Amino acid sequence: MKKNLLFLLFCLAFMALVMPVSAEEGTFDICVVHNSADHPSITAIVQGMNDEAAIFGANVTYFDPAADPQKQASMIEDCIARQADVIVVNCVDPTAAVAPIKKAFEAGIPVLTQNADVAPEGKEFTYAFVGSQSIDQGYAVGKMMVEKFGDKEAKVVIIGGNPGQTDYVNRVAGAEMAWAEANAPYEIISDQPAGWSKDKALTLMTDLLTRFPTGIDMVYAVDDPMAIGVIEAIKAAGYEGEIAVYGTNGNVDACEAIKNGDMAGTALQMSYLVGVYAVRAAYDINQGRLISEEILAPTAPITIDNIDEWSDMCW
Amino acid sequence: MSESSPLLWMKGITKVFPGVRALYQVDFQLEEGEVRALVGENGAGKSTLIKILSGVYQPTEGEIFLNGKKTVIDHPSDARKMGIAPVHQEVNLEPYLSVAENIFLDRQPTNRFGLIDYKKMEVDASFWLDQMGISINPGMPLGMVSIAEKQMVAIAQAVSLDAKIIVFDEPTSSLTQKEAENLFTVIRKLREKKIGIIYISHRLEEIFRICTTLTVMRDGQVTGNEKIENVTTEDIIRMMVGRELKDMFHRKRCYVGDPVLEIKGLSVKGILNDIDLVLHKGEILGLSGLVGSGRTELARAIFGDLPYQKGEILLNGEKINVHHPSESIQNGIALIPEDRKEIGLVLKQSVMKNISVTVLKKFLKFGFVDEKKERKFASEYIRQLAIKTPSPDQEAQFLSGGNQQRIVIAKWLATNPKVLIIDEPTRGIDVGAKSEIHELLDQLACKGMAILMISSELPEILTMSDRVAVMYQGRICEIVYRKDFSEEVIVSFATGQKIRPLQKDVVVC
Amino acid sequence: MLQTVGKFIINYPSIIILVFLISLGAFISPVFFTSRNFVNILWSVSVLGIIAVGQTVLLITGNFDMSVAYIVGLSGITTVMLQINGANLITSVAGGLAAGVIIGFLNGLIIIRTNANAFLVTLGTSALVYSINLILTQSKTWYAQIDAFLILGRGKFYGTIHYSVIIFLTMAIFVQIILRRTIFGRSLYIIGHNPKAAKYSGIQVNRLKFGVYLFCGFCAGLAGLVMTARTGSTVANAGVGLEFDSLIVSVLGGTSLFGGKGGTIRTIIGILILGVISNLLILLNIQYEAQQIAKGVVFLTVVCADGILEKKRRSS
Amino acid sequence: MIRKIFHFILQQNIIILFLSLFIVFGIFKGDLFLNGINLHNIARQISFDIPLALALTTVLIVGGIDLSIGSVLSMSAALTMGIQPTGTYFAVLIALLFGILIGFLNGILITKGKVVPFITTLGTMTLVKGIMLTYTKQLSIAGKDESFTFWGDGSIGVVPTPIIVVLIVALILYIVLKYTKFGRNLYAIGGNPESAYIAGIDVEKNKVFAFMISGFLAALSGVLLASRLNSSTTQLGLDSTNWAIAAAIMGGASMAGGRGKVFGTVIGVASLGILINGMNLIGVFTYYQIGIRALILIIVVAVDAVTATRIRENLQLQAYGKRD
Repeated sequence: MKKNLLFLLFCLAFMALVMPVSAEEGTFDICVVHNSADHPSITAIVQGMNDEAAIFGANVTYFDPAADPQKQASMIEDCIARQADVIVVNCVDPTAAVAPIKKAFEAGIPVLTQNADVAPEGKEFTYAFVGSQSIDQGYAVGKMMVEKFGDKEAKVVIIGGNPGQTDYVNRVAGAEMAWAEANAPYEIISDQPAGWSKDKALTLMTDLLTRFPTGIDMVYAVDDPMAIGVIEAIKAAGYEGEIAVYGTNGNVDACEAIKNGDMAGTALQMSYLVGVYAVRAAYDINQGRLISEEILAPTAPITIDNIDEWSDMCW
Repeated sequence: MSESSPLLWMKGITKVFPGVRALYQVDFQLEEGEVRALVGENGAGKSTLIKILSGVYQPTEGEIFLNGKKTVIDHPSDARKMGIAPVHQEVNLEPYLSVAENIFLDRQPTNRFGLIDYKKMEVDASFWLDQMGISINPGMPLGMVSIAEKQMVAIAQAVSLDAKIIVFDEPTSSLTQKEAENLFTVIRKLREKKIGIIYISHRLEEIFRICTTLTVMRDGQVTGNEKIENVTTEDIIRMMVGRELKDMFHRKRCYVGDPVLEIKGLSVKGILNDIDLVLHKGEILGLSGLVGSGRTELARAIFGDLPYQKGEILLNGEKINVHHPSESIQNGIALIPEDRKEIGLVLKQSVMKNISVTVLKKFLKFGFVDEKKERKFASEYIRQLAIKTPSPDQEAQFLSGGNQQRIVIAKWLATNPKVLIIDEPTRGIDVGAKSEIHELLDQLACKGMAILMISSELPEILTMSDRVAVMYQGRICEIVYRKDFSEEVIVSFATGQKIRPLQKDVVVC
Repeated sequence: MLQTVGKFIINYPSIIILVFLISLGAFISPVFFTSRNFVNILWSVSVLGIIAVGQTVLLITGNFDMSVAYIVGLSGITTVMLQINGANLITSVAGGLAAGVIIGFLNGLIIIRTNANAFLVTLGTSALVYSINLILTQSKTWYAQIDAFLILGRGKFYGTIHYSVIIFLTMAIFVQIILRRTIFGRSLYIIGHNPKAAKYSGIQVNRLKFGVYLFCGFCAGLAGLVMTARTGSTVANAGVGLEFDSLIVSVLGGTSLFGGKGGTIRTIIGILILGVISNLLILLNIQYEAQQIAKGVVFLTVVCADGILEKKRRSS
Repeated sequence: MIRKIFHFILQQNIIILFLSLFIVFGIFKGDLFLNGINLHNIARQISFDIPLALALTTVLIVGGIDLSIGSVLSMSAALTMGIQPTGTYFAVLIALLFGILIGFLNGILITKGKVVPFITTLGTMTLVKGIMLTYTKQLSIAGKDESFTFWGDGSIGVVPTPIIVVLIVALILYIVLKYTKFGRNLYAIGGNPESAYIAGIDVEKNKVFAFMISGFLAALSGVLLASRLNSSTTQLGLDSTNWAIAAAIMGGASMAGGRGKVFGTVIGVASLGILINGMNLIGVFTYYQIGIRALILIIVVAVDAVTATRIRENLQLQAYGKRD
């Protein structure tokens, strides 16, 4: 009996301890529902949003559904319940996000999509998309490849993220688009996912080098950490300099690798800017201004030739 | 037809397991209203026969007739439907279900929607429990009742089946005298209802009290079918073991020396109350009392398995502090627990590893266990205690109860203890092995070991002990000396009918 | 002779599967049966292997640890952050290992003190460690600063085998000897079979159990260092998925989830099965989806075979 | 009677947690927490986790565990959306049958293949995930029938439809487990398989049924989720298994088998749901949320274990005191 009462007290005390984390008063509330908070690009976005929010005096609250579309839907509903002024959604799944976004629309709360857009049928319920199009990033990488290899025949290996994820699918599609425009006869000889993990990319590439002891001309790892993993595998297997490795993001170590010639190129995604633009757009909406339907942060192709111009933008 | 045919006739039953022939051409008959004792040493095939009857095993050869009709029993549920109700030796019940549900498992009364009617079930359960002479709340989870009550619940389950044949497998092994008496009354009532009863027990005195006929088995065969009036204990034992045995082991009286273990004012909250006890060199001190009187807990406290709040333990006059069995082992105290299979042994490990576990330090060579030495050591004990095993590497679970008990004894003798506490030394062990273990205990005492023997079997207590300490509700209420030994005295103290003021223990003789 | 072979098959079905997979690989793919490929296979599983050594020992005592995955992240993060703050090689490595041991300590403490279910407690600490990882890294990638540290993951012993592989194999063999030949090891098996009997035989059950949790935390910490050194950097969820993988390889090797049975040499076999399958499926260019199905099927086959053979083993 | 209820509440740590969560969030964020929209949201959110936790409760009762429910969930969602063009409710039927089929497979492997449930379902988890990825070609599938969203996304009055569906299912499961022989047999099997066998219960058959129920419930969760999102994705059911286990155990089930309560589990899921919702309302940063949830899990598990030991010891004492 006593024990249980103690437990009750303990629970209450524990809860009360957690409380002080509540948000401060500000001019308007932005409710952000991430895709999955444990990726570096999200960190960069958050930084951009926080910096910009300080200027506008906005309260930003972040939710992390850990790549679960159902949780994302719930969290959007939580945002509605919080009566946020603007909801920013980084869609885990473009189709699954339609229904909850529609609800926010119906509740009269404006929604911005960020980084990953909602499916076309959900577009009418959103004010704007803020981000860099992953298809553009893939396109930029594809262009870099074409610049380097021209219309020679070349064999390409794709190192993907999680099977089925939008960024992964779109980036590859973008690259293929660029090849098709240039009539470049490149062939994808392997397309396997490595779960956004550097270590898994390393293992996967090691096995692929065993399978194709010769003949790999290019590797497109759909984000930079995996590209770095691929480079480690190439170095370990002694193929240094023989294979052109491309990534996407513009992480610091990728830029470093481009500078010293280990990596062929990356598409710089200016996540920080995405964060900044999102807060500005939210402010504009809150002020009742009209905004553009697509607010894109620029994607910059980085190679050894222009790395010096961009290196301070790497994140 | 039914006039002449027996209630049950198991005809020419043979059962072969891979590598072993457990039963060979067994004929077994049971009439209505008969209480047939089924006796035999462990491994004689009694359990296999019962398992065939209750549908757990299928016979390799042979037929079963119920009321003269040939029957195949494929599954325990078949047996139940045919009115065969076994009460198993190891109480097999559901800890989280209520007492009532345990009694009516899989045949709960239902209402007109086909849903279980809990109220009716509990009323029905109370009825059967009353018949057994015990009063427990039928809605209580079974895990909350005592072992003896569990046994009674298991019996109530069988009786309530409205069965034609009830099999009791060692029903009294965890019952107190009083509870056993209740059971016997029930059995007599069942007899009057023309129910056939098979009664398996190692306690021959019970058999003479309640059975009408007797079947003896040895090595998978029937060696005798007798009316109970026509046999004596000696006859039964002869049929069981196939050789003459001294009827009961009689202990030689040995020299009893100085106190080895002294316990002063030992108390465990709610369980033990101010225990004083002295154990001497070369003495076997019997510890008697009902189940739950605190006997086992006293042993556990001495062995360091149960923390005590007050009191002290002195070994050879020096105070020792035991907080963990490892410390008592170092001090030369050994405990052979009641529950061989759960606590005494590691069933899935080899005989050798079971014997050597307490003394592995002896075989260390550069920090590693020298298996050669270990094997030699274990083989020596296997020989000394005559443990019947094909090799030291045989897993302990495949040995018979008596041999398992010898392994546990070997394991503790290996530590060279000064004090040996042994809890129910011969529970579930057959007559032959029993007297061998008694002889062993006697020899150990004569070599100067101090032995504290806990037992529920009064004959064992009376034949083996030099003195008997009787416990009642967590206290030692009396020390009985050999000259005063009698069942009546001990029972009257153990049941609390006679309580003397606590007196300090005095040195014997 | 035939009988010995039969007995061997019954006792070690996993070896048969491994031999089968290797012959299949040699038959199908020309590049499979090369020393370089085998070195690569070993290298890729060494991190998992080091974790599995700790996990196997825990399984032998009838416990397990679901927090190993995030400990891998935590130890890497601790080491890298120490390096960033100017610690030298030894201090930073010690810090990483200590982080693993501390979580092991926490697991052991809670489980022994409260007698709570190990699966749930370690599931809880797992999420707790993940949250710590996230707070420490702020979801960013952190890079190792000391080049000598990277040798742990990438360096090769005289250009032949990676150090990480040597660490894994040495640990597995060394732990196997301890398990089989020391009082400590023998006691662990007894605890796994029957903790009550172990206590009554004078074994300090809680102390040993605690020790094994510390060891498992240590192994996971070491694995985290190797993984960080292999990739040169670390993130919050670096080891995710390894908790189930380490259970899978232990079980594939023939270690029982119920305690009392198994060994770390067997775990090497289990690890190799997993490594060979992954390698083979990539060499054969099997689609990722089909890889999942194939892994599931092989795993179920092995465990079913083991379950059915267990009966045979008992009767013989 | 009132004393009895009070005593019962104090016995249940999970209810205490539930109540204290309610009180604290009510006090600190009453305006946001206790308003109709939010309670409606919580009800909807938890309704997809309840079937999963009930699935685990059922298999925990027979002494098993089912790790494959997450994969089954995503596959059944994929089937619901993928076959929808052929017929909306035909697709639902196929999806539910698929869940039952995987449950059957689990049951057969466990009873005939003699593999422990943890390992078997670990294997089928991988297997079903592979099947799901192959079937969906790793893509999301959008729903074609707008009316179908009623089941997961609609409301009846102010109450979300899925919670009504799920509570009806829970009620049926409660009646099955409490008032039918089949249900009691499941408890008997988990508590002591041998005694169940001797009592004439077909242990293997009942175990297979329990796993089929588990598969069905997981599939149901998948169907409702597909209806809610009007699409299926490969990301569904990622780490739901772990928290479903936690909720079931918090609700009174035991890893050792033989115990488990339907409404205990429902309250377990609700507590976790309220916790997450409340932390989101307060604006606890996601990194800390994970840690807080972990701490609560550890504390609940530990306190539960300690009280269980206490209760056992007390019972022993009672048994002594009672003797005459």
